[in-house]
Amino acid sequence: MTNLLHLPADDVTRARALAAEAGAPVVAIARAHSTSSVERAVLRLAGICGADVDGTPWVNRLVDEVAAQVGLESGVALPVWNALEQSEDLVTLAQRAAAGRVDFALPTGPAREVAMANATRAVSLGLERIDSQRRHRELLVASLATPKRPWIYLIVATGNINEDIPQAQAAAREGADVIAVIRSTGQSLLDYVPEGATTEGYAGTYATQENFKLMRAALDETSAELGRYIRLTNYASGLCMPEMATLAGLERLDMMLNDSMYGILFRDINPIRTFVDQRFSRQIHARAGIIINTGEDNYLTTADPIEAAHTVTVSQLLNEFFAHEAGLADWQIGLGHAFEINPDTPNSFQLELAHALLARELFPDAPLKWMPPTKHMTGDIFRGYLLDGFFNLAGMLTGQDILLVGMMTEAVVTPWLSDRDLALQNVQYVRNAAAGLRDDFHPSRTGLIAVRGRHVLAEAIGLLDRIADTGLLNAIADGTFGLMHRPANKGKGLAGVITKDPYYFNPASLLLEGPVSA
Amino acid sequence: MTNLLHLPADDVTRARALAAEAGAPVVAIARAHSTSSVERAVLRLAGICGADVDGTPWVNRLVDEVAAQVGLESGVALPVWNALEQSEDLVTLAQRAAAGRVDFALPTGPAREVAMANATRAVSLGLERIDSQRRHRELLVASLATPKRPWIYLIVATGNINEDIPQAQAAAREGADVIAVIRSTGQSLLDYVPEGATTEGYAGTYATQENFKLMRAALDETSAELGRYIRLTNYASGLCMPEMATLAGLERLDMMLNDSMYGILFRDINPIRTFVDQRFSRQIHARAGIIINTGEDNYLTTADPIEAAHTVTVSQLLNEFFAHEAGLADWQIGLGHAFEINPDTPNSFQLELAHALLARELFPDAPLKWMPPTKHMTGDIFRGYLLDGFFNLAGMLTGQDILLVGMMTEAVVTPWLSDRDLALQNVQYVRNAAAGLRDDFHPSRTGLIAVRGRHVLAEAIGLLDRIADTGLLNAIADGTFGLMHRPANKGKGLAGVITKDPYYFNPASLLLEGPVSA
Amino acid sequence: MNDQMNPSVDAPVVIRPYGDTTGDGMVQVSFTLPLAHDKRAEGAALQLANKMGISPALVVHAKAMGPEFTFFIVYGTVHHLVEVDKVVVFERDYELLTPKDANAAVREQLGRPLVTVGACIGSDAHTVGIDAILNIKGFAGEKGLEYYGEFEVHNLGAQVSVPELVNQAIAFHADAVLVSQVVTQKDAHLANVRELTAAFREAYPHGRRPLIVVGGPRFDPTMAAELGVDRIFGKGTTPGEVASYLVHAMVNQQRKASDV
Amino acid sequence: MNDQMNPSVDAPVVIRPYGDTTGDGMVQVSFTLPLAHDKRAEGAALQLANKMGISPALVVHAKAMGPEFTFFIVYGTVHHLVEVDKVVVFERDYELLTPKDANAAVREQLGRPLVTVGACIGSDAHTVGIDAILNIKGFAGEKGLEYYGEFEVHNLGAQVSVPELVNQAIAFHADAVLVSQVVTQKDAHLANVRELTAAFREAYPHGRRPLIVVGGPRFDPTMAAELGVDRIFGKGTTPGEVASYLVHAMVNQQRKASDV
Ligand code: B12
Ligand code: B12
Ligand SMILES: Cc1ncc(COP(=O)(O)O)c(C=O)c1O
Ligand SMILES: Cc1ncc(COP(=O)(O)O)c(C=O)c1O
Repeated sequence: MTNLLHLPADDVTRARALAAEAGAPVVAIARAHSTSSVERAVLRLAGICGADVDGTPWVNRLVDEVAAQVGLESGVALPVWNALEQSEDLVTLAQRAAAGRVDFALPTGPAREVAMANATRAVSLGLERIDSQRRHRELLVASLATPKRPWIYLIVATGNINEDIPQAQAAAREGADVIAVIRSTGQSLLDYVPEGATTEGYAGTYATQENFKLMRAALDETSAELGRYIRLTNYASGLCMPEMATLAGLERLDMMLNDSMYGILFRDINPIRTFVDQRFSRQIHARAGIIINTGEDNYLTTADPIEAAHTVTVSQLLNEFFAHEAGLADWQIGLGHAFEINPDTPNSFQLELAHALLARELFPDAPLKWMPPTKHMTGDIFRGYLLDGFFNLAGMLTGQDILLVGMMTEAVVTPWLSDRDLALQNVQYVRNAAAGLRDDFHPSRTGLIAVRGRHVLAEAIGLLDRIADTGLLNAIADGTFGLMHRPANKGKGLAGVITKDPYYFNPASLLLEGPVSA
Repeated sequence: MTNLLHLPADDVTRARALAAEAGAPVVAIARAHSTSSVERAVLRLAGICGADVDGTPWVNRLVDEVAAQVGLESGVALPVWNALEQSEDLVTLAQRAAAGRVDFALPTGPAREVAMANATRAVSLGLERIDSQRRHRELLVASLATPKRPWIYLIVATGNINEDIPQAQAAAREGADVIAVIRSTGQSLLDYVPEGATTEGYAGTYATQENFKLMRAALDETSAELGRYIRLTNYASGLCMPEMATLAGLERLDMMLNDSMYGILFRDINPIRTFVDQRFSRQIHARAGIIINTGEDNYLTTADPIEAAHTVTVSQLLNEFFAHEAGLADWQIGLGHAFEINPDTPNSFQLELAHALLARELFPDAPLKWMPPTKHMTGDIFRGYLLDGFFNLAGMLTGQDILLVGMMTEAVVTPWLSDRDLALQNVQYVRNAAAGLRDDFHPSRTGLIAVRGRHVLAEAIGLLDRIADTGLLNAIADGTFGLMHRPANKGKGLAGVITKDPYYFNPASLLLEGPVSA
Repeated sequence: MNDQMNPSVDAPVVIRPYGDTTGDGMVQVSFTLPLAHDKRAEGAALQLANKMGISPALVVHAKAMGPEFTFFIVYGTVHHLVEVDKVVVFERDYELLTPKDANAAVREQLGRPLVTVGACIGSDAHTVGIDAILNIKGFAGEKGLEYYGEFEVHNLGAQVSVPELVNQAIAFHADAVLVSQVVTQKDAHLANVRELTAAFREAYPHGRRPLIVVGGPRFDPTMAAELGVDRIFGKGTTPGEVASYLVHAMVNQQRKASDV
Repeated sequence: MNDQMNPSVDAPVVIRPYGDTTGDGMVQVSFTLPLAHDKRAEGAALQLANKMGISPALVVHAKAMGPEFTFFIVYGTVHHLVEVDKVVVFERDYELLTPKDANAAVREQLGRPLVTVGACIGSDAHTVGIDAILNIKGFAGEKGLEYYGEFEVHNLGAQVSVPELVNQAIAFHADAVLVSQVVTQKDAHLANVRELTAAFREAYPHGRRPLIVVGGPRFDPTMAAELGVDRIFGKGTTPGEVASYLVHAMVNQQRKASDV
């Protein structure tokens, strides 16, 4: 491990300790609660799927009915497996329930034991499928060439899965290592996961199990063609985070956007709901061998990237703490950060280098995700192309792992085919031309870059200190992150938060909390 | 002075000594010869101007007539001032001579003394005007803001001086520190300097005294408006190098392209002619306080920039030697080099840095001129814009002094107004964003950059050794530079080479060889 | 009242694009064609350029993007003339006021605060634009409407549904509703604005609805009537412009019932 | 003989530019207008875009360049259809030969070396292109004509005047004269080629002049007849193509006096 910024080792230790101190109470809260989406995820692991004629998934109909009849404080599994008739499947039960033909009850005694056993068996099947997908990925990765770092991360966003697929394949052929299918605007606030292959979306394509499956199959084909495993990523964040994570595991997605606070800050989702959901979803990701991507870049689109640089660091440290707690290994924690300083700022490139290096040196084993300029991109596509080149260079000079490729048309349109092609050529030029330049880059201890790096760490420690003192939930309520005020008793999805009762039973959680293969 | 490449001090000394050894015999040859253009320059210093109805300058008519009647071996001054009638001016004499109404003779005895005295007085007036232009420049420079390095060097090339002027002024307003008026193709092979303001040129505007004057006046206006002295540059190289230098001095140009070998290699001008002309023209430039720009960049448009890197270094060392010999101070020697490595070459950017640093460290006090990519520019203007950005960055990282601004349309058109504007924004972004990055750039002693830098210097020494051995003229004949074979007894303008006889008299040379104010 | 943007009388009326010489008509174009890269595709690119009025046109760059697409960069001379006198400019038809004058006008003539309700509607979560107009922090050195003492500002934030916005407008007795739309793919912004105006038409008695002002970087200000809103603000709008417009529309100009 | 570049029969015949969806017709355009940057100038930019067939058009970037010029970047949907079946492609009408086959053809059918004289004429000093074709080093991995044993190559280099070129062609008994023109500002290349053909017409008896082949990156190969030359080669030409053409023209095809 290098120490190009000459970070004091004590500071690094102290920053991590403070993050743990700030995060621990939130973990306790997360353990004490469940959510409607966690419960739906349990049923999805057990294989429920499909939707009614209005497009409402059967899993929603079923959980809503259980909630209405007996509440969810003990979890959905007991009443559901208690109600299941001989060899009936979950969809049939949901249909009966939706028609008002099921009376749910919380079983006790031997009936409870039977329901628990059956539920556990059913959920295990889902986890086994996730395990086998993980093994399948490991096999593919082992048999195909390993792309060098940074991985090239490209987005597709046509709204139509049938247009997305050829565009994704084209991007892979031209060098993309990771394909992200951007999600239709607003999906994060849907309290259900849409069903089926979809061809209509706004500035993105709906995340559905079927779309996941279709895209993964297409990229498997392309991976074979190219002899290089192309990773697929999508978004877990939102009201359905646990279910998204589950579907991603089942359909062998490789990375998922999953931040501990994104939903709170940027989608006004209730904080408790978010912390519960993120914990469960991360346990699934840990199991599935999925790399998570956190969303610190988002702060910098509303807050000032210089003034708020330390809030990125604080969030990274918290994300790391929560990720470890949920069972994720370092190699799965794709912490985010971004190149968003106003390019007219004197020394802006050096400041970007300082921030990027700070992340690199604090988290040497995390696959850092480096996000391109967006806020200061304008309609001047030439300037944008240049800025993206410097972003790429900063990524190389500071050893970033996942490079989200910037588009010259950022301020104009969702990327065109040609934008992506040009963007890839930009990355390839920089990667090739400055391949080893990192070795000649040694910020002097007292120079702008190193001084700035140490300063941001010190500010982060100051802030963490305050958070550990006042409590993370209060800090979030106070507008500490991204300038958003989000009190713990407000926000979307609050109604779906469940305080577990002593009889709470969740076979998935029990299986997931067990020892995880890393 | 830094030594980022860890160049062995002995190597540097040895390289310079070898350049002197190789150059000395050529200086001896240059001293022993004159040329028709040197003789014309003498008359121009004495104030001759204008042209006949066919556009042939009176100075050419006069010198040709003298040559036809008495030869030029003793110089043009003696027969001319001998033939001048009482208070007759040179133009009238030329007109009479052209009409066949003057008999020239080489004066002897007292007549010779009188002619010499008159000639010297007349030529002194020209040198005084050059001196006063120099003082005027110094005053302006002192009273206006000094642009920071690198100076931004932009070209205009419409072919029409009336379009050039507003474009040059616009460029200055947007940040240019130096304006170069590109010369019409082929002018270097004209054995006369066209007259008057011109509005027709191909891919450039004719260099004429009147165009010089008009542009300098326009830029003086703009300098005052901007509070920043805008430098003007043009081309000396070609068959009229001594005259161009003279006109530049008279009209207060600030920089001139003036390479010791460019005409030989790239315009197939006779080597002796070139060496004689460049020496005289450099003496004028030394006197005029003009910065010369050498043309090493040209080698790399035909030869391979990696294989031939050391030929650039060799040429720089020779140019430096000849420049010093002609009286130029270090601050006047704008040695050239260029960013021309194929961008698809692995580590191309690092190799560029190595080459650029080598020039910087070998010539710490020379105002290095850093030329942008041209050969590998394509119709892909986006890629071109990016490449120019990396060129700009290399310029900043290695402390270049004069930055010729690259144009994204290099492979397409002579620059548009908007190309220049975009190009300037590119420079400004890089200059501002990476302002101090140079301080954090420390190639490691054993890394690619430093090793490459030392290697090129060693190769240059090897080549200089060979040249010192076989003689520079033979090396040029052998295709050592830019892959061109140029024997000393061939090439354009050979007819204008004059072997001085013992009676040779050139008042300008006598005045110029004296002590020069630096 | 017209502002100072009218062309000076002596400006030439017919102009052409300028590359490096007056009248040369030079333009640069890029596009992708769904064709494999070969000579035919280059010919197709030239054909398109010609149809666009570019001739001679030069394909200076052609790059295959996979087997089915080719990207082109074309340079050339366009033959169309730009008739400057026929340019339709959406002129600002109100005076720019300082915050002080705007406040004074509201105080004196309205006699109560001017109530504004702002939001991003539909699935749009891009709040930076509306915040720039409303929040005290403002934009481009101008303070936002919150800074104006006589303006009452309710910023509802992102992803507000149209029915909710209508309810809040009624609850706050809004004089003006300010809506931002940034996502424009598949013309989402236009669809959302149409939904908005329909809902307000239904919810309010004829002629009594608040002013409806929409904004966002991809709007065309000349489309206000077509979309049924009172005013559209495009990219680079400053808070002062919006405040001045509101004063103009609410205070100086009696709104005619027939307008709404 | 047509080469393999004809469109496959099942390819769609009418296509549109492709941004991110089939048929969206999206293009990018940039240009400068000689107008100060204000709303009227933006309107003028839109007017031009509309005249080019782009609608809706969006000015996404406008930048003042001094007080008299504004640079624009415009995005939008172009409504023209590209009719792929109407594309005129200049088809190669001869076979590509290996150096071996080209030599064999010359040897067997001409019975003596094929003499070529090459130059950059006028003030043009860009020799890299003609060198790429003639010098042994070649271009794009192919050796130049000097490598062909049965070709006699005289490369006169740069800035050769037309009269001098004619003299040398006569002196060397040239079968083919190869001329490069790279500088094209103010159509210098076209003027120079016209001067060239006129001089050869004068200097040679009717029907006896050598083949005249010109090349350079900005030539349009379909203009050969118009310029009075036998063949034009554009950017990216390889030596093999030129050699094959010369063999075709000199050896396989009996040149008809009426052609020249
Ligand atoms: C910041 C940003 C985000 C942030 C938003 C943070 C926030 N709280 O607002 C985050 C990261 C969350 C985000 C997310 C997404 N974004 Co976004 N984002 C941007 C970005 C980088 C800058 C926008 C911005 O803040 N501009 C600065 C403000 C000040 O300018 P403005 O909005 O134009 O506002 C001015 C005027 O228009 C006017 N105005 C605006 N509104 C109003 C209203 C009124 C009443 C008035 C009077 C005036 C007015 O006044 C303002 C001041 O002058 C742009 C790209 C770019 N560089 O433009 C993309 C961009 C807008 N985003 C885009 C997309 C697609 C998304 C996503 C939908 C992607 C996805 N599928 O996940 C998501 C989802 C968001 C959602 N549900 O809406 C696209 C939109 C494409 C299109 N034209 O349809 C863009 C253009 C990027 C791209 N090329 O793909 N984004
Ligand atoms: C290298 C170069 C130079 C070198 C030339 C060295 C040399 N010995 O050739 C130097 C530095 C000397 C130079 C100088 C100038 N240059 Co210059 N130069 C270039 C540059 C960078 C590359 C050209 C090149 O070598 N291409 C590579 C060769 C292999 O490609 P090619 O020429 O297209 O040739 C291929 C085909 O076209 C074809 N072909 C070409 N000729 C022929 C002939 C035949 C018979 C056949 C069959 C085929 C054929 O086959 C070749 C292989 O595929 C271009 C910019 C660019 N990136 O394109 C500017 C460029 C060509 N130069 C330009 C200009 C204006 C000049 C100057 C006139 C500037 C000035 N006023 O001082 C000077 C003067 C030169 C002169 N008197 O002609 C302009 C031309 C603008 C225009 N379209 O009119 C360009 C485009 C740069 C610019 N944007 O301003 N230049
Ligand atoms: C962590 C994370 N999740 C989700 C999203 C997008 O989610 P939404 O669908 O809410 O726009 C983002 C935005 O980039 C993100 O950073
Ligand atoms: C030193 C020098 N002189 C002159 C020129 C241009 O001269 P010409 O007019 O011969 O093209 C160049 C070309 O860049 C040059 O480098």
